[in-house]
Amino acid sequence: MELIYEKSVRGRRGVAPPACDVPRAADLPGNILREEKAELPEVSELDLVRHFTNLSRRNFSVDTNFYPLGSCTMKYNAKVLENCAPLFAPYHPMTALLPGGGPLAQGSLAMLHGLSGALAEITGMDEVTCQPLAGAHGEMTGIMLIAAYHRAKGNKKKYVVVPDSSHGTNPASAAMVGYEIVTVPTAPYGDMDLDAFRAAMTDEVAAVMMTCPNTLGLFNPHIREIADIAHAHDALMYYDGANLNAILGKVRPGDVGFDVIHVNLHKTFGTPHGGGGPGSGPVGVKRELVPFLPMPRVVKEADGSFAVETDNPLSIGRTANFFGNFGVMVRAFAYITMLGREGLIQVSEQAVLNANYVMSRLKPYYDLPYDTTCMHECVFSAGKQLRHGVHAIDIAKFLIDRGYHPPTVYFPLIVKEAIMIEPTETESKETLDAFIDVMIEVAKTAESDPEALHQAPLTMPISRLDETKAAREQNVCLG
Amino acid sequence: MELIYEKSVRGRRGVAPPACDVPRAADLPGNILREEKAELPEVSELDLVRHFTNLSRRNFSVDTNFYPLGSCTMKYNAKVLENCAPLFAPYHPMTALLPGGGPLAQGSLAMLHGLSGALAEITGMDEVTCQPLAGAHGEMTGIMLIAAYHRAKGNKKKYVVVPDSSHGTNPASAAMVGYEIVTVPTAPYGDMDLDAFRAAMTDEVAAVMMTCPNTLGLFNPHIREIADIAHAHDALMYYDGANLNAILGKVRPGDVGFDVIHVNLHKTFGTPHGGGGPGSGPVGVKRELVPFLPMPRVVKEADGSFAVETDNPLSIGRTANFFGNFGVMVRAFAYITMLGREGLIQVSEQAVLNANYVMSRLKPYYDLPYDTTCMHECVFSAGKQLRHGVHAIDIAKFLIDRGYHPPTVYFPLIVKEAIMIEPTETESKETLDAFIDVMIEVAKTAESDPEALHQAPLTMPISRLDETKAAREQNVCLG
Amino acid sequence: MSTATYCPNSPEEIREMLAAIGVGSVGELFSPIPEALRAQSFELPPGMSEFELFQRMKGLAEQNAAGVTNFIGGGFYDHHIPAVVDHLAGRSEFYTAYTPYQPECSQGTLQALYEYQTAICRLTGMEVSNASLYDGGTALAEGAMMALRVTGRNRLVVDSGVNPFYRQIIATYLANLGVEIVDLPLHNGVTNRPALASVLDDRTAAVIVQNPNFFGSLDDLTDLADEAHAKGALLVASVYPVSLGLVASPASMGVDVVTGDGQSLGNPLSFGGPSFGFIATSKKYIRNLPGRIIGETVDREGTRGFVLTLQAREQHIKRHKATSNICSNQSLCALRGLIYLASLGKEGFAELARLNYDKAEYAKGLLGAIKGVRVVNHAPTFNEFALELPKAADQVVASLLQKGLAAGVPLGAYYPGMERSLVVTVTEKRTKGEIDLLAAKLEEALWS
Amino acid sequence: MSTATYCPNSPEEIREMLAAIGVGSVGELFSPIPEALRAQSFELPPGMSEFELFQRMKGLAEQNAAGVTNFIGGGFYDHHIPAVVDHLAGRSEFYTAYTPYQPECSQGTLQALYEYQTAICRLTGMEVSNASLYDGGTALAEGAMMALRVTGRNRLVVDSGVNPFYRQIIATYLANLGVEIVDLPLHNGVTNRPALASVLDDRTAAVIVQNPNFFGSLDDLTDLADEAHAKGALLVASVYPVSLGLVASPASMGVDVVTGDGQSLGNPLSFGGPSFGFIATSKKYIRNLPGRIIGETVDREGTRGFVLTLQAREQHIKRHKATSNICSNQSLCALRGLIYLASLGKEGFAELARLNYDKAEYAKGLLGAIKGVRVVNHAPTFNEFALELPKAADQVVASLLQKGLAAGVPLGAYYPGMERSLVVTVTEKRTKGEIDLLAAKLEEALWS
Ligand SMILES: Cc1ncc(COP(=O)(O)O)c(C=O)c1O
Ligand SMILES: Cc1ncc(COP(=O)(O)O)c(C=O)c1O
Repeated sequence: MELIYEKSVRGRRGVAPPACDVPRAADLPGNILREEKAELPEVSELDLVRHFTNLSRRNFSVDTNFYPLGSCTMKYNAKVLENCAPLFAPYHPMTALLPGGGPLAQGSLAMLHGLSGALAEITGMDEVTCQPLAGAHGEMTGIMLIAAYHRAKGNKKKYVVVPDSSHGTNPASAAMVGYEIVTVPTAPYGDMDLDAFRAAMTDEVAAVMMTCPNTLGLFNPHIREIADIAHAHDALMYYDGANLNAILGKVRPGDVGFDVIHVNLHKTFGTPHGGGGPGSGPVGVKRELVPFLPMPRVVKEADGSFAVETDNPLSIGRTANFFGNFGVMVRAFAYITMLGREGLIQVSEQAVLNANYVMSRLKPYYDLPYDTTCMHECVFSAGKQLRHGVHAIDIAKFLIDRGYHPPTVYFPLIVKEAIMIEPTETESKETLDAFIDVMIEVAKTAESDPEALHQAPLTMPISRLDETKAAREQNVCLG
Repeated sequence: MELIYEKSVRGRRGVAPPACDVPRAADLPGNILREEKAELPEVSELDLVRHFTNLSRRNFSVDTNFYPLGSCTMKYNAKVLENCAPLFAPYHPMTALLPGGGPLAQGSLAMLHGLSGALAEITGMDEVTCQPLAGAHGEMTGIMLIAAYHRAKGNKKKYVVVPDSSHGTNPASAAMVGYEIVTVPTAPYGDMDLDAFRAAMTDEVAAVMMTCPNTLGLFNPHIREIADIAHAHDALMYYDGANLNAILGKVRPGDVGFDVIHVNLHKTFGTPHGGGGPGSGPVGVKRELVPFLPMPRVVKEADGSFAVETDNPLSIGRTANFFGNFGVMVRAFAYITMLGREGLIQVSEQAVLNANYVMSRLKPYYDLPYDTTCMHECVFSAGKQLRHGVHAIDIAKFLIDRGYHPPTVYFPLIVKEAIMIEPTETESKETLDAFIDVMIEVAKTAESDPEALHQAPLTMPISRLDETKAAREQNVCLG
Repeated sequence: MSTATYCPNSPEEIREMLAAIGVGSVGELFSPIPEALRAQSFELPPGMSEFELFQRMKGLAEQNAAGVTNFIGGGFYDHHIPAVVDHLAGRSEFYTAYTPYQPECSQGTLQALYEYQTAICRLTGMEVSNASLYDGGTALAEGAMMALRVTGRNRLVVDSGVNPFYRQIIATYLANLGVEIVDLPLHNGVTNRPALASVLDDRTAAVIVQNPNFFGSLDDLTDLADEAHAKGALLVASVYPVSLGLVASPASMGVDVVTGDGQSLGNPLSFGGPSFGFIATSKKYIRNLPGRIIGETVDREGTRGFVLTLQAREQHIKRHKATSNICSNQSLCALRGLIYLASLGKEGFAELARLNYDKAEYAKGLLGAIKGVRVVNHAPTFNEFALELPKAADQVVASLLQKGLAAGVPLGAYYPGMERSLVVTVTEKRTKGEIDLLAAKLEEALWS
Repeated sequence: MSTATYCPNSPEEIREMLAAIGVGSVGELFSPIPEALRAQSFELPPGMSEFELFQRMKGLAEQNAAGVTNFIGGGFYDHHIPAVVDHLAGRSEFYTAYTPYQPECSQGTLQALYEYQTAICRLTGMEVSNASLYDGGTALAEGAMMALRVTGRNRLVVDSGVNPFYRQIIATYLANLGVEIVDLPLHNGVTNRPALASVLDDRTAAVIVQNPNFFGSLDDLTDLADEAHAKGALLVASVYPVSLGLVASPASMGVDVVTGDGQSLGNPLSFGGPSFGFIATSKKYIRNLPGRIIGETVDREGTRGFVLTLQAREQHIKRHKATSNICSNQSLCALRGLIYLASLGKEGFAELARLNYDKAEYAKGLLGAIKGVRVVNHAPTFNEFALELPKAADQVVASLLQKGLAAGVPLGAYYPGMERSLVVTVTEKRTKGEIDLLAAKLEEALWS
């Protein structure tokens, strides 16, 4: 399909700006005046609409396809949530920061306070900041809070411990805060190797970052023990909430020894993924870390009204422009409000049920490196298929031809040829059965006709792309 | 694709109704109580969203494809207009009819009055009612007004005269009001045969219905003469406004002898066609017919406020529930307001330019039964191609494979193998050129490989359908 | 300037196009129009930008009173519309397409409308439905004309419980066809059996009723159907679709032609439109149905597909012999109706109807207990009921309107002699709190 | 009940699934979780229906004051968003997809983001852009860290004209990395050249500025770039994208890394987010860019297509050696930015920038002429400017706020000593009438 720039016609106009109702001002001095207009597209509104409408039709999405992308929790996002966010669209965040502005922003502040409160209860933490803009941003904010905690205590810390099953953002976030990474291997049973962990722990360890259930979809029963070991070294426990969808109402990280947590509102709390974002990564902490939370902070006054606290000597400062990805939070708050206590518990139960159903039905056809009851997702390996020269990626591409978005196949790194399936609770048995049938068909085709899988996909506007060429030529902008 | 009913699962729930906050009432008596619940779909919100989102992807539409469907004026509908209609969504029409309700509905009444006024000026009529719900409904309303006029004058009228090029709704509407139809043939030059017309005119003719430019896209220069002849018999002139897009600001039917007109807001005034509707067909009349307009009628008071007149002894009565397709009118009023005087004139000029451009570029390849400057649309014939056994319909199906919605090919009936092309003013030269290239390709393929055209379309979810089977089996509802 | 967006061609391109056509100016293209016929006036204000336009339209809408609590119906009902309805009907492939003349590239619309027809059949219990008519009133008029065609008779008996607007529409539609219309007075707020027996004869094409009627009264139409059939006439009934979640289907009562307004099925009040009219009947009358009908068939490979069918009934083929003049219908509104019904589903729709019933019953009890207030209906009601007040209803309604309560529709204007009565409507959107407030304010308006 | 929609499986199906798994209850599936670890509390209110939810959320939103006229900016700007932006970004294939890991079924997102990268490059004049970062503040911090990587140095000079929030973010991001941050005081409201010369040394990784700066002042950065480059440092600038329709591009002034916030490009104020951050630089630094990058390539048939490229920089491959930890970015907001820019187009965007400039100049003249009021800026300004009042700005702003006018952002909180000053923002949405009203009310607040 042509690029929008290739559809441009000199002089063609799009949406007209309002007419000018004031006198034209004197021009800017030449040295700061732009010489040539930016070569933006020159298209009519119709050209624009056709271009982007047809572009959209070249995507798979939750609303059009089953999308079991492991670790990403691609659940269906209720449309009413999309209607709630715009209710807050007109409000300027600065209003709340103006002298006397608080009273004019009570609705927004109440929402922020309500969401923080709900997340604190859900995660078992004492306070939650909604400022972080995504999961990784939450991780970084959380590690900064941990660093501030250690600084305040005069602790000399150097390392952050992560299991090798952890998501790439965990070590990356810790590194951005200046820590060195110690990686602990995974034991044959799928959890972090406890002995290796013990060995790794020293008084120089600032924090242990864990995902629980981990990225293999397994819940680690030794969490409390691990936390005790960490705490014995005054290392804090960080919980990566990306997999919280498995344990709502079942386990609260704050109850089992975690000190800091981030949650991905765009995963667990039903906000759309936007083709890569925006997300939102609120961070919850235990009492000892509250003083270090970033500013601004929404507080409830004695009279029940809400106010904004803008500075606090111990605060790590600020991690984003304003209050965070507010529009995403509105959806999440509405989601929690709509589902309520029972609804959220049901979410985890059904998510776990769906994942185990897929796991047990596909077990006969695919290697299951860690064969035990899983939580919200299950991780197979294409090892069996590899013997016929079929890689996980080939299976993925064939699924595309069948109208399914492939599971996660590049991750977790510790499982070779991983096929990480997360159905989520919003999918029905019929959808899962149809998907399972195709997965079985693929397994058989891998034996009978591996070449067919290497050719896939054949039904998309393009076939497999030359990624090396892309990396070599680095054509990232139309000349 | 499965039907939504085929995706149903017993007991599955969709959107939940609100909780009941009042005591449960005593049941209805058994004889009027429904015994079995209606077998509506039982699907989750996700199932529902996937079903209809994927269904929508099986349509061609203006937003995704060039759609030169002659006589239907498939122009692009500006998105801002879609945002204007919902501004009025919450208002109940009864409010304005309640005692003391008028003041609570001033916005809606002002919109109705403003639209009527604008349409009166655009068409050169004295007053306009917005009640009719589509073009054909406007025609029927208009003919009813004419009947009322004759009744009031004691005229004995029996016939309505229509040219054979007229749209099917014209005779159908006149017949619904009890008139017999007299059809006048088209002369070789494409306009109604004047002598035949003179011969058809008697004092028993109630009205002459004309489309101008007519459905061949030709403007009849003898309109005034025709009107004079009609008026001499006290027959009124009815103007079918479906082709008004050709003459905005150029000709006003009211200026050239027409007494009654309907306009299709969904054609000329940029409101979407909704897959078949809703449309809106306001009717304008000359002073003599104003007393017969349907009720309710919006009037402007001396103080500038708006009120609703609900009865008038001479009124034909009521042709629709309330004030008409209000939401459609809001879009049309916004469209007129946004384009303004110059913009509307430009609309017709560009529509006519686009049509003539297509006509002159395709003339070498297709028969042009009436070879003269056209207005907003041009009508070719596949006569040439028929010699190779290729029908207009085959050409249409091939266009589908190329991503174009076909022109109108079943109409006008007086042109055999008609190909009626109306590009509209919102299409660019690039789009027209690409379409013209394909039309030329088709013409050549018709000679080189007619069979290829008989096979088309091959790229759609289905190939050509068995229409006889449909008519024979009359399966219009899932058993 | 603002129009630049909508007429895309640049001056250069326009020159190229004129050259290709072989004329010197756009003006020349209008040469077929004699000077004498040119517009004598075209006084419209200049255009404006999208931003200015939206501000203007917003300002206009804000001239309507906001926050009025609706207890009014009269054919249009204030129901909650699930968010999915706007999102899905808002898919531009649906709303910027037109009549699916070319089935291969219109299966989206065609299948959806086939599903719609099925939904209407299942709600009403009838065998066939068309793909929508304009609105409830015109649908009933079309139903009446259908009965004239089917029976070849020209006399109609119209029950006074039918929405007065609908009766006006029928009268207007038939005014020029020499059809005799007999108005049937009510008895105890429902169809007057003895009176019907006396007017029904073998020249009568149809008996036309509404259920629930304008007062909200529900009636068992079975005996009316028998009466009509005994005289070779049809029973044509207009129904309120939401009631069909709780009330016996028209088919089960022997109705021959069922019509109604689909606004309450997922279409906003929007000051009266657009909504859609539905019409359903028995298979034997299908060739007499007005409007478009979608049928199932197969393509060349035997794959199921959907097409416009039985078009020989329609104006574009039959011209003046067509069953109706209707061309554009209200497809998008019908699609909204289908999505609405599917979103609530079998169970949810029944629950919703029950909720409307329960809330209205609660309101009826509360309001009927106010000193001097009498419930007019003798029959059970669905989500509307009529009250007789000790004062002129106009005056009471006007005063409550000032307090932001649209308490009901006064009947005086439509039923001479009922100046002290009004019809009160209660939907699932009205909370107990709002109903209690109405009761309090009504009592206040009457007695203080 | 309300959740039924979202967990579709019926009790029967759940039983079938449990049987297939071979467990007796859903509870058993949670057996890997020891009792001792179970939640000690989960006190949340019960759920509610969609209708009740929407009423609740609407009520919440209405607790914000409506109809406040915004003359405030501070990084977020009240621009008109063309209707097409919502309609197109609202296509569910865009907003319910995720990161385009599988290019064959994600070309929609991938091509759009490539077009976005191109738009950012053309606006800023730079050679390469990524596919978005979180927001303007974090983008500037990423830009600063990029400079540290590129130069291998650990000292930054930050101009005081940079948005105070952004400076806080930089400080927060770098707090644990042992990087020295030198604050550069302003001179006449723009970068202080002599002071810069004195602090700039060969340990300095970058000079960080904002243009227009927090006071709205525009600066020619060319000499700053030369200074920085002479010391082997980079010039990193945060820019207000709308200004680029009128103001010389950062590239033309020699900037090495350009960042900014994309809110003003088609994203609503929405109480502060989501928006997007952009970052652009020269090709030679591409491997040091944070975040996702889309590249053009071909498929097996040679057809053009787009993919995520240079992923070796990213966390999911490089883990702790990645250029950044960012994973989810703000794609949908970036898409809105692209659609916004394309809807205005080359000419319209330039006109819009000019319109913002003209309106702000008009306001500056009018407000600056009020007795006792002084325009603080010496340099030309874009659509913001600072005023010094004869009274404490806090007090004046608070009082105008009561009248529905958000007159500007008082500077005292961010610039000690400027307690009598405020920054006033004027966008194309502010009419002459609103500006005149502000002038009148301000004068009133000061002198009566
Ligand atoms: C386990 C895990 N942790 C962290 C993240 C990072 O979250 P985000 O993409 O919101 O930054 C992800 C997202 O893919 C994840 O799956
Ligand atoms: C020439 C002409 N007249 C009348 C009509 C009928 O208008 P509507 O479909 O709005 O009833 C049409 C619509 O196709 C038409 O093209």
